[in-house]
Amino acid sequence: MKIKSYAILKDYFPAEVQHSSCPKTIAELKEQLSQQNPSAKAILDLCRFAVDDAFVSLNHQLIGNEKISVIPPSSGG
Amino acid sequence: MKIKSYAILKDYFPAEVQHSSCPKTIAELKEQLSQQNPSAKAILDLCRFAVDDAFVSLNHQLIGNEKISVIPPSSGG
Amino acid sequence: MEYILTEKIDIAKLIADFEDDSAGAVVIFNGTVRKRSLGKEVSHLFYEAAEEMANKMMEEIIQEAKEKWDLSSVIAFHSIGEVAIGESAVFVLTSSPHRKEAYESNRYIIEKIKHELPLWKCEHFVDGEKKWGGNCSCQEITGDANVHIYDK
Amino acid sequence: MEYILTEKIDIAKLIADFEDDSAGAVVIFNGTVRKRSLGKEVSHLFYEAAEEMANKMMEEIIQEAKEKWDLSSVIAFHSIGEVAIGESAVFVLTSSPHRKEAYESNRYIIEKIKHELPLWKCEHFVDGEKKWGGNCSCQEITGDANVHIYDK
Repeated sequence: MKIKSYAILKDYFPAEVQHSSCPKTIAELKEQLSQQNPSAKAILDLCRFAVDDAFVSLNHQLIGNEKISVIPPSSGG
Repeated sequence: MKIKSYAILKDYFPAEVQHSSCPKTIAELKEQLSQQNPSAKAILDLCRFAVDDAFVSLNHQLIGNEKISVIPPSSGG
Repeated sequence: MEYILTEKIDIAKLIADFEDDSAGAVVIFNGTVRKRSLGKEVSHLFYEAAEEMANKMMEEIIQEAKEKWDLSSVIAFHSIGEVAIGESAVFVLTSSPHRKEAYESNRYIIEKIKHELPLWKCEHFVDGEKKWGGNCSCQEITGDANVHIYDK
Repeated sequence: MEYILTEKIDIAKLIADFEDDSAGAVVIFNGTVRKRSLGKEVSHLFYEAAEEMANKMMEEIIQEAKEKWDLSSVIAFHSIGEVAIGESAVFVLTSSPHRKEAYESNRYIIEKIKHELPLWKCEHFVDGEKKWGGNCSCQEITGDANVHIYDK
Protein backbone atom coordinates (compact mmCIF):
# COMPACT_ATOMS: atom_id res chain seq x y z
CA MET A 1 0.00 0.00 0.00
CA LYS A 2 1.14 3.52 -0.84
CA ILE A 3 1.24 6.15 1.88
CA LYS A 4 1.21 9.86 1.06
CA SER A 5 2.18 12.40 3.70
CA TYR A 6 1.53 16.11 3.47
CA ALA A 7 2.80 19.37 4.90
CA ILE A 8 4.24 19.09 8.42
CA LEU A 9 3.96 15.29 8.27
CA LYS A 10 6.78 15.29 5.74
CA ASP A 11 9.07 16.30 8.61
CA TYR A 12 8.36 12.81 10.01
CA PHE A 13 7.69 10.57 7.01
CA PRO A 14 8.60 10.49 3.31
CA ALA A 15 6.19 12.35 1.04
CA GLU A 16 5.29 9.08 -0.63
CA VAL A 17 6.31 5.60 0.42
CA GLN A 18 5.41 1.96 -0.08
CA HIS A 19 4.25 0.60 3.30
CA SER A 20 5.45 -2.99 3.67
CA SER A 21 3.53 -4.12 6.78
CA CYS A 22 -0.05 -5.18 6.21
CA PRO A 23 -2.32 -3.31 8.61
CA LYS A 24 -5.94 -4.57 8.60
CA THR A 25 -7.46 -1.21 9.51
CA ILE A 26 -6.59 2.49 9.44
CA ALA A 27 -6.25 2.36 13.23
CA GLU A 28 -3.63 -0.35 12.89
CA LEU A 29 -1.79 1.63 10.21
CA LYS A 30 -1.79 4.68 12.46
CA GLU A 31 -0.33 2.60 15.28
CA GLN A 32 2.39 1.25 12.97
CA LEU A 33 3.30 4.77 11.85
CA SER A 34 3.50 5.92 15.47
CA GLN A 35 5.86 3.07 16.27
CA GLN A 36 7.93 3.81 13.19
CA ASN A 37 8.40 7.42 14.36
CA PRO A 38 7.26 7.96 17.96
CA SER A 39 7.80 11.73 17.76
CA ALA A 40 4.99 11.87 15.16
CA LYS A 41 2.39 10.42 17.54
CA ALA A 42 1.00 13.79 18.69
CA ILE A 43 0.50 15.03 15.14
CA LEU A 44 -0.85 11.65 13.93
CA ASP A 45 -3.52 11.90 16.63
CA LEU A 46 -4.76 15.09 14.93
CA CYS A 47 -4.72 13.65 11.40
CA ARG A 48 -7.55 12.45 9.20
CA PHE A 49 -7.00 9.54 6.83
CA ALA A 50 -8.19 9.09 3.26
CA VAL A 51 -8.28 5.96 1.14
CA ASP A 52 -8.07 6.58 -2.59
CA ASP A 53 -8.93 10.26 -2.01
CA ALA A 54 -11.99 9.66 0.20
CA PHE A 55 -11.93 10.33 3.93
CA VAL A 56 -12.44 7.22 6.05
CA SER A 57 -12.80 6.44 9.76
CA LEU A 58 -10.24 4.66 11.91
CA ASN A 59 -12.07 1.33 11.69
CA HIS A 60 -11.99 1.33 7.87
CA GLN A 61 -10.82 -2.11 6.61
CA LEU A 62 -7.77 -2.28 4.36
CA ILE A 63 -7.02 -4.78 1.57
CA GLY A 64 -3.43 -3.83 0.86
CA ASN A 65 -3.37 -2.11 -2.53
CA GLU A 66 -4.84 1.22 -1.47
CA LYS A 67 -3.43 4.71 -1.71
CA ILE A 68 -3.59 6.15 1.80
CA SER A 69 -3.36 9.90 2.41
CA VAL A 70 -2.48 11.09 5.87
CA ILE A 71 -4.09 14.50 6.24
CA PRO A 72 -2.80 16.81 8.98
CA PRO A 73 -5.09 19.52 10.39
CA SER A 74 -6.07 22.05 7.73
CA SER A 75 -4.36 25.40 7.67
CA GLY A 76 -5.76 27.03 4.56
CA GLY A 77 -6.78 30.66 4.20
CA MET B 1 -38.28 78.71 10.56
CA LYS B 2 -37.33 76.78 7.44
CA ILE B 3 -38.62 73.24 6.97
CA LYS B 4 -36.90 70.78 4.66
CA SER B 5 -38.69 67.63 3.56
CA TYR B 6 -37.02 64.65 1.93
CA ALA B 7 -37.89 61.68 -0.24
CA ILE B 8 -41.46 60.41 0.20
CA LEU B 9 -42.31 63.40 2.42
CA LYS B 10 -42.11 65.60 -0.65
CA ASP B 11 -45.32 63.90 -1.80
CA TYR B 12 -46.98 65.66 1.16
CA PHE B 13 -45.02 68.86 1.74
CA PRO B 14 -42.83 71.22 -0.31
CA ALA B 15 -39.14 70.29 -0.41
CA GLU B 16 -38.33 73.52 1.41
CA VAL B 17 -40.76 75.95 2.94
CA GLN B 18 -40.92 78.82 5.44
CA HIS B 19 -43.14 77.70 8.32
CA SER B 20 -45.19 80.65 9.55
CA SER B 21 -46.67 79.25 12.77
CA CYS B 22 -44.40 79.36 15.79
CA PRO B 23 -44.27 75.90 17.37
CA LYS B 24 -42.49 75.85 20.74
CA THR B 25 -41.24 72.28 20.40
CA ILE B 26 -40.61 69.67 17.70
CA ALA B 27 -43.67 67.78 18.98
CA GLU B 28 -45.79 70.88 18.38
CA LEU B 29 -44.31 71.34 14.90
CA LYS B 30 -45.08 67.71 14.09
CA GLU B 31 -48.66 68.22 15.24
CA GLN B 32 -49.00 71.35 13.05
CA LEU B 33 -47.67 69.45 10.03
CA SER B 34 -50.13 66.62 10.64
CA GLN B 35 -52.99 69.11 10.76
CA GLN B 36 -51.72 70.84 7.63
CA ASN B 37 -51.82 67.49 5.74
CA PRO B 38 -53.67 64.77 7.70
CA SER B 39 -52.73 62.08 5.14
CA ALA B 40 -49.07 62.58 6.15
CA LYS B 41 -49.70 61.67 9.78
CA ALA B 42 -48.70 57.99 9.44
CA ILE B 43 -45.40 58.80 7.78
CA LEU B 44 -44.68 61.71 10.15
CA ASP B 45 -45.01 59.26 13.04
CA LEU B 46 -42.05 57.33 11.59
CA CYS B 47 -39.89 60.41 10.96
CA ARG B 48 -36.91 61.73 12.87
CA PHE B 49 -36.33 65.48 13.16
CA ALA B 50 -33.11 67.43 12.91
CA VAL B 51 -32.41 71.02 13.87
CA ASP B 52 -29.57 72.64 11.95
CA ASP B 53 -28.40 69.19 10.79
CA ALA B 54 -28.37 67.56 14.24
CA PHE B 55 -30.99 65.01 15.26
CA VAL B 56 -33.19 66.16 18.16
CA SER B 57 -35.94 64.61 20.29
CA LEU B 58 -39.60 65.59 20.16
CA ASN B 59 -39.32 67.77 23.27
CA HIS B 60 -36.53 69.88 21.74
CA GLN B 61 -37.33 73.58 22.26
CA LEU B 62 -37.56 75.85 19.23
CA ILE B 63 -36.67 79.55 18.98
CA GLY B 64 -38.01 80.26 15.52
CA ASN B 65 -35.01 80.79 13.24
CA GLU B 66 -33.94 77.16 12.92
CA LYS B 67 -33.58 74.97 9.85
CA ILE B 68 -35.66 71.87 10.53
CA SER B 69 -35.14 68.67 8.55
CA VAL B 70 -37.89 66.10 8.58
CA ILE B 71 -36.19 62.76 8.05
CA PRO B 72 -38.33 59.83 6.89
CA PRO B 73 -37.18 56.27 7.66
CA SER B 74 -33.88 55.46 5.98
CA SER B 75 -33.88 53.37 2.83
CA GLY B 76 -30.25 53.36 1.78
CA GLY B 77 -28.33 50.43 0.43
CA MET C 1 -13.69 62.96 3.44
CA GLU C 2 -16.72 62.54 1.16
CA TYR C 3 -18.68 59.34 1.71
CA ILE C 4 -21.77 60.31 -0.26
CA LEU C 5 -20.88 60.31 -3.92
CA THR C 6 -22.63 61.56 -7.03
CA GLU C 7 -20.10 59.89 -9.32
CA LYS C 8 -20.19 56.15 -10.02
CA ILE C 9 -18.47 53.88 -7.47
CA ASP C 10 -15.70 52.06 -9.35
CA ILE C 11 -15.45 48.82 -7.35
CA ALA C 12 -12.76 47.20 -9.47
CA LYS C 13 -10.54 50.28 -9.17
CA LEU C 14 -11.13 50.60 -5.41
CA ILE C 15 -10.07 47.00 -4.95
CA ALA C 16 -7.13 47.17 -7.34
CA ASP C 17 -5.85 50.26 -5.51
CA PHE C 18 -6.38 48.81 -2.06
CA GLU C 19 -3.22 47.70 -0.30
CA ASP C 20 -2.92 46.49 3.24
CA ASP C 21 -0.05 44.19 4.12
CA SER C 22 -1.03 44.03 7.76
CA ALA C 23 -4.63 42.92 7.38
CA GLY C 24 -4.97 39.35 6.13
CA ALA C 25 -8.76 39.43 6.07
CA VAL C 26 -10.54 41.80 3.72
CA VAL C 27 -14.35 41.76 3.60
CA ILE C 28 -16.20 43.71 0.96
CA PHE C 29 -19.90 44.39 0.66
CA ASN C 30 -21.15 45.65 -2.66
CA GLY C 31 -24.82 46.61 -2.76
CA THR C 32 -25.94 46.70 -6.35
CA VAL C 33 -29.16 47.65 -8.10
CA ARG C 34 -31.31 44.63 -8.88
CA LYS C 35 -33.17 44.36 -12.15
CA ARG C 36 -36.36 43.22 -10.40
CA SER C 37 -38.01 44.50 -7.24
CA LEU C 38 -41.43 43.78 -5.76
CA GLY C 39 -42.11 41.54 -8.73
CA LYS C 40 -41.58 44.31 -11.25
CA GLU C 41 -38.85 45.22 -13.68
CA VAL C 42 -36.71 48.09 -12.45
CA SER C 43 -35.54 50.84 -14.80
CA HIS C 44 -33.07 52.49 -12.40
CA LEU C 45 -32.78 53.75 -8.85
CA PHE C 46 -32.54 57.28 -7.62
CA TYR C 47 -31.03 58.07 -4.24
CA GLU C 48 -31.56 61.28 -2.32
CA ALA C 49 -29.76 62.23 0.88
CA ALA C 50 -29.70 64.91 3.52
CA GLU C 51 -26.15 65.13 2.29
CA GLU C 52 -24.29 66.92 5.05
CA MET C 53 -26.02 64.91 7.75
CA ALA C 54 -25.47 61.64 5.90
CA ASN C 55 -21.80 62.39 5.38
CA LYS C 56 -21.29 63.24 9.03
CA MET C 57 -23.13 60.10 10.09
CA MET C 58 -20.99 57.92 7.82
CA GLU C 59 -17.91 59.38 9.50
CA GLU C 60 -19.41 58.54 12.90
CA ILE C 61 -20.37 54.99 11.89
CA ILE C 62 -16.84 54.35 10.65
CA GLN C 63 -15.36 55.73 13.88
CA GLU C 64 -17.69 53.54 15.95
CA ALA C 65 -16.67 50.46 13.96
CA LYS C 66 -13.00 51.29 14.47
CA GLU C 67 -13.57 51.53 18.21
CA LYS C 68 -15.56 48.30 18.42
CA TRP C 69 -13.28 46.14 16.25
CA ASP C 70 -9.58 45.80 15.51
CA LEU C 71 -9.56 47.13 11.95
CA SER C 72 -6.66 47.96 9.66
CA SER C 73 -8.83 49.95 7.28
CA VAL C 74 -12.39 50.92 6.49
CA ILE C 75 -13.70 52.29 3.23
CA ALA C 76 -17.38 53.17 2.81
CA PHE C 77 -19.30 54.98 0.11
CA HIS C 78 -22.93 55.47 -0.82
CA SER C 79 -24.06 56.73 -4.21
CA ILE C 80 -26.69 59.39 -4.65
CA GLY C 81 -28.54 60.44 -7.78
CA GLU C 82 -29.31 57.93 -10.50
CA VAL C 83 -27.80 54.45 -10.22
CA ALA C 84 -28.22 51.95 -13.08
CA ILE C 85 -29.06 48.24 -12.85
CA GLY C 86 -26.05 46.23 -11.72
CA GLU C 87 -24.17 49.32 -10.53
CA SER C 88 -23.00 49.82 -7.00
CA ALA C 89 -25.21 51.84 -4.66
CA VAL C 90 -23.23 51.14 -1.52
CA PHE C 91 -19.73 49.83 -0.94
CA VAL C 92 -18.11 48.86 2.36
CA LEU C 93 -14.62 47.41 2.77
CA THR C 94 -13.25 46.39 6.14
CA SER C 95 -9.89 44.79 6.74
CA SER C 96 -8.44 43.28 9.86
CA PRO C 97 -5.86 40.76 11.00
CA HIS C 98 -8.86 38.64 12.05
CA ARG C 99 -11.63 37.55 9.71
CA LYS C 100 -14.28 37.59 12.42
CA GLU C 101 -13.67 41.29 13.00
CA ALA C 102 -13.67 42.08 9.29
CA TYR C 103 -17.02 40.31 8.77
CA GLU C 104 -18.77 41.67 11.84
CA SER C 105 -17.68 45.25 11.38
CA ASN C 106 -18.64 45.15 7.71
CA ARG C 107 -22.14 43.96 8.46
CA TYR C 108 -22.48 46.45 11.32
CA ILE C 109 -21.65 49.34 9.00
CA ILE C 110 -24.10 48.15 6.35
CA GLU C 111 -26.92 47.73 8.87
CA LYS C 112 -26.27 51.22 10.24
CA ILE C 113 -26.26 52.66 6.72
CA LYS C 114 -29.48 50.89 5.78
CA HIS C 115 -31.37 51.74 8.95
CA GLU C 116 -30.02 55.11 10.10
CA LEU C 117 -28.38 57.11 7.34
CA PRO C 118 -30.63 59.99 6.19
CA LEU C 119 -30.65 58.70 2.65
CA TRP C 120 -33.51 57.36 0.56
CA LYS C 121 -34.00 55.12 -2.39
CA CYS C 122 -36.59 55.79 -5.07
CA GLU C 123 -37.23 52.84 -7.34
CA HIS C 124 -38.15 53.72 -10.91
CA PHE C 125 -39.87 50.88 -12.72
CA VAL C 126 -39.95 50.10 -16.42
CA ASP C 127 -43.74 50.56 -16.36
CA GLY C 128 -43.17 54.23 -15.47
CA GLU C 129 -44.14 53.98 -11.82
CA LYS C 130 -41.83 55.15 -9.08
CA LYS C 131 -41.74 54.29 -5.42
CA TRP C 132 -39.86 55.79 -2.52
CA GLY C 133 -38.42 53.30 -0.06
CA GLY C 134 -39.90 53.70 3.39
CA ASN C 135 -37.76 52.01 5.99
CA CYS C 136 -37.19 49.49 3.25
CA SER C 137 -39.58 47.77 0.89
CA CYS C 138 -39.71 44.69 3.08
CA GLN C 139 -42.91 45.81 4.75
CA GLU C 140 -44.78 45.34 1.50
CA ILE C 141 -43.99 41.65 1.77
CA THR C 142 -43.82 41.14 5.54
CA GLY C 143 -46.61 43.57 6.41
CA ASP C 144 -44.49 45.05 9.20
CA ALA C 145 -41.97 47.90 8.84
CA ASN C 146 -39.79 46.28 11.49
CA VAL C 147 -39.70 42.84 9.90
CA HIS C 148 -37.41 42.48 6.92
CA ILE C 149 -37.61 39.75 4.34
CA TYR C 150 -34.30 38.28 5.52
CA ASP C 151 -35.66 38.03 9.10
CA LYS C 152 -38.50 35.76 8.10
CA MET D 1 -14.12 23.47 -12.35
CA GLU D 2 -10.73 24.16 -10.75
CA TYR D 3 -10.89 25.81 -7.35
CA ILE D 4 -7.29 25.22 -6.33
CA LEU D 5 -5.10 27.48 -8.39
CA THR D 6 -1.38 27.68 -8.98
CA GLU D 7 -1.66 30.98 -10.82
CA LYS D 8 -2.20 34.26 -8.99
CA ILE D 9 -5.79 35.14 -8.05
CA ASP D 10 -6.59 38.41 -9.84
CA ILE D 11 -9.17 39.93 -7.50
CA ALA D 12 -9.68 43.15 -9.43
CA LYS D 13 -10.35 41.23 -12.64
CA LEU D 14 -12.69 38.75 -10.92
CA ILE D 15 -14.71 41.63 -9.57
CA ALA D 16 -14.66 43.66 -12.76
CA ASP D 17 -15.89 40.61 -14.70
CA PHE D 18 -18.56 39.70 -12.18
CA GLU D 19 -22.09 40.54 -13.26
CA ASP D 20 -25.27 39.66 -11.47
CA ASP D 21 -28.32 41.83 -12.00
CA SER D 22 -30.48 39.69 -9.77
CA ALA D 23 -28.37 39.70 -6.63
CA GLY D 24 -28.30 43.08 -4.92
CA ALA D 25 -25.94 41.93 -2.17
CA VAL D 26 -22.42 40.85 -3.04
CA VAL D 27 -20.06 39.84 -0.23
CA ILE D 28 -16.41 39.20 -0.92
CA PHE D 29 -13.77 37.74 1.34
CA ASN D 30 -10.18 38.19 0.32
CA GLY D 31 -7.63 36.44 2.48
CA THR D 32 -4.25 37.98 1.87
CA VAL D 33 -0.74 37.25 3.07
CA ARG D 34 0.25 39.42 6.02
CA LYS D 35 3.71 40.87 6.28
CA ARG D 36 4.00 39.88 9.94
CA SER D 37 3.01 36.69 11.70
CA LEU D 38 3.75 35.42 15.21
CA GLY D 39 5.72 38.60 15.80
CA LYS D 40 8.08 37.96 12.90
CA GLU D 41 8.53 39.37 9.45
CA VAL D 42 7.15 37.07 6.75
CA SER D 43 9.00 36.53 3.50
CA HIS D 44 6.22 34.68 1.67
CA LEU D 45 3.78 31.82 2.13
CA PHE D 46 3.78 28.45 0.49
CA TYR D 47 0.58 26.41 0.23
CA GLU D 48 0.42 22.69 -0.37
CA ALA D 49 -2.78 20.74 -1.02
CA ALA D 50 -4.02 17.22 -1.51
CA GLU D 51 -5.15 18.76 -4.74
CA GLU D 52 -7.81 16.39 -6.03
CA MET D 53 -9.38 15.98 -2.62
CA ALA D 54 -9.26 19.72 -1.96
CA ASN D 55 -10.85 20.48 -5.29
CA LYS D 56 -13.64 17.98 -4.71
CA MET D 57 -14.24 19.32 -1.23
CA MET D 58 -14.50 22.91 -2.51
CA GLU D 59 -17.15 21.74 -4.94
CA GLU D 60 -19.03 20.11 -2.05
CA ILE D 61 -18.72 23.15 0.22
CA ILE D 62 -20.12 25.38 -2.53
CA GLN D 63 -23.00 22.95 -3.14
CA GLU D 64 -23.79 22.86 0.57
CA ALA D 65 -23.80 26.65 0.74
CA LYS D 66 -26.15 26.81 -2.25
CA GLU D 67 -28.53 24.42 -0.51
CA LYS D 68 -28.45 26.25 2.81
CA TRP D 69 -28.82 29.79 1.46
CA ASP D 70 -30.58 31.56 -1.38
CA LEU D 71 -27.56 32.46 -3.51
CA SER D 72 -27.36 33.91 -6.99
CA SER D 73 -23.71 33.01 -7.39
CA VAL D 74 -20.71 31.63 -5.57
CA ILE D 75 -17.09 31.96 -6.60
CA ALA D 76 -14.32 30.42 -4.50
CA PHE D 77 -10.62 29.92 -5.10
CA HIS D 78 -7.60 28.97 -3.05
CA SER D 79 -4.04 29.51 -4.20
CA ILE D 80 -1.34 26.88 -3.87
CA GLY D 81 2.39 27.24 -4.26
CA GLU D 82 4.17 30.45 -3.38
CA VAL D 83 2.01 33.48 -2.48
CA ALA D 84 3.65 36.86 -1.89
CA ILE D 85 2.92 39.40 0.84
CA GLY D 86 -0.33 41.26 0.14
CA GLU D 87 -1.43 38.75 -2.49
CA SER D 88 -4.63 36.75 -2.27
CA ALA D 89 -4.43 33.25 -0.83
CA VAL D 90 -8.16 32.66 -0.71
CA PHE D 91 -11.10 34.40 -2.38
CA VAL D 92 -14.81 33.83 -1.78
CA LEU D 93 -17.62 35.77 -3.44
CA THR D 94 -21.26 35.14 -2.59
CA SER D 95 -24.19 37.05 -4.00
CA SER D 96 -27.82 36.94 -3.04
CA PRO D 97 -30.95 39.07 -3.15
CA HIS D 98 -30.54 39.27 0.65
CA ARG D 99 -27.45 40.59 2.40
CA LYS D 100 -27.87 38.30 5.40
CA GLU D 101 -27.58 35.25 3.14
CA ALA D 102 -24.60 36.67 1.29
CA TYR D 103 -22.71 37.36 4.54
CA GLU D 104 -23.56 34.09 6.28
CA SER D 105 -22.80 31.84 3.34
CA ASN D 106 -19.55 33.65 2.69
CA ARG D 107 -18.35 33.14 6.23
CA TYR D 108 -19.54 29.53 6.23
CA ILE D 109 -17.46 28.79 3.15
CA ILE D 110 -14.37 30.45 4.61
CA GLU D 111 -14.67 28.56 7.90
CA LYS D 112 -15.05 25.27 6.04
CA ILE D 113 -12.01 26.07 3.89
CA LYS D 114 -9.91 27.02 6.89
CA HIS D 115 -10.88 24.06 9.04
CA GLU D 116 -11.56 21.20 6.63
CA LEU D 117 -9.92 21.63 3.27
CA PRO D 118 -6.87 19.33 2.91
CA LEU D 119 -4.59 22.28 2.28
CA TRP D 120 -1.71 23.64 4.32
CA LYS D 121 0.12 26.86 4.78
CA CYS D 122 3.85 27.05 5.31
CA GLU D 123 5.07 30.41 6.53
CA HIS D 124 8.51 31.41 5.37
CA PHE D 125 10.07 34.11 7.48
CA VAL D 126 12.63 36.72 6.54
CA ASP D 127 15.02 35.21 9.12
CA GLY D 128 15.11 32.01 7.06
CA GLU D 129 12.88 29.92 9.32
CA LYS D 130 9.79 28.18 8.00
CA LYS D 131 6.78 26.90 9.81
CA TRP D 132 3.92 24.67 8.72
CA GLY D 133 0.50 25.72 9.95
CA GLY D 134 -1.08 23.09 12.16
CA ASN D 135 -4.79 23.67 12.51
CA CYS D 136 -3.81 27.30 12.45
CA SER D 137 -1.09 29.22 14.23
CA CYS D 138 -3.52 30.43 16.88
CA GLN D 139 -2.50 27.69 19.30
CA GLU D 140 0.92 29.28 19.67
CA ILE D 141 -0.83 32.27 21.19
CA THR D 142 -3.86 30.67 22.84
CA GLY D 143 -2.12 27.46 23.88
CA ASP D 144 -5.06 25.41 22.59
CA ALA D 145 -5.51 24.14 19.03
CA ASN D 146 -9.26 24.61 19.35
CA VAL D 147 -9.14 28.20 20.57
CA HIS D 148 -8.43 30.78 17.90
CA ILE D 149 -7.17 34.26 18.56
CA TYR D 150 -10.46 35.76 17.43
CA ASP D 151 -12.37 33.60 19.96
CA LYS D 152 -10.54 35.08 22.93
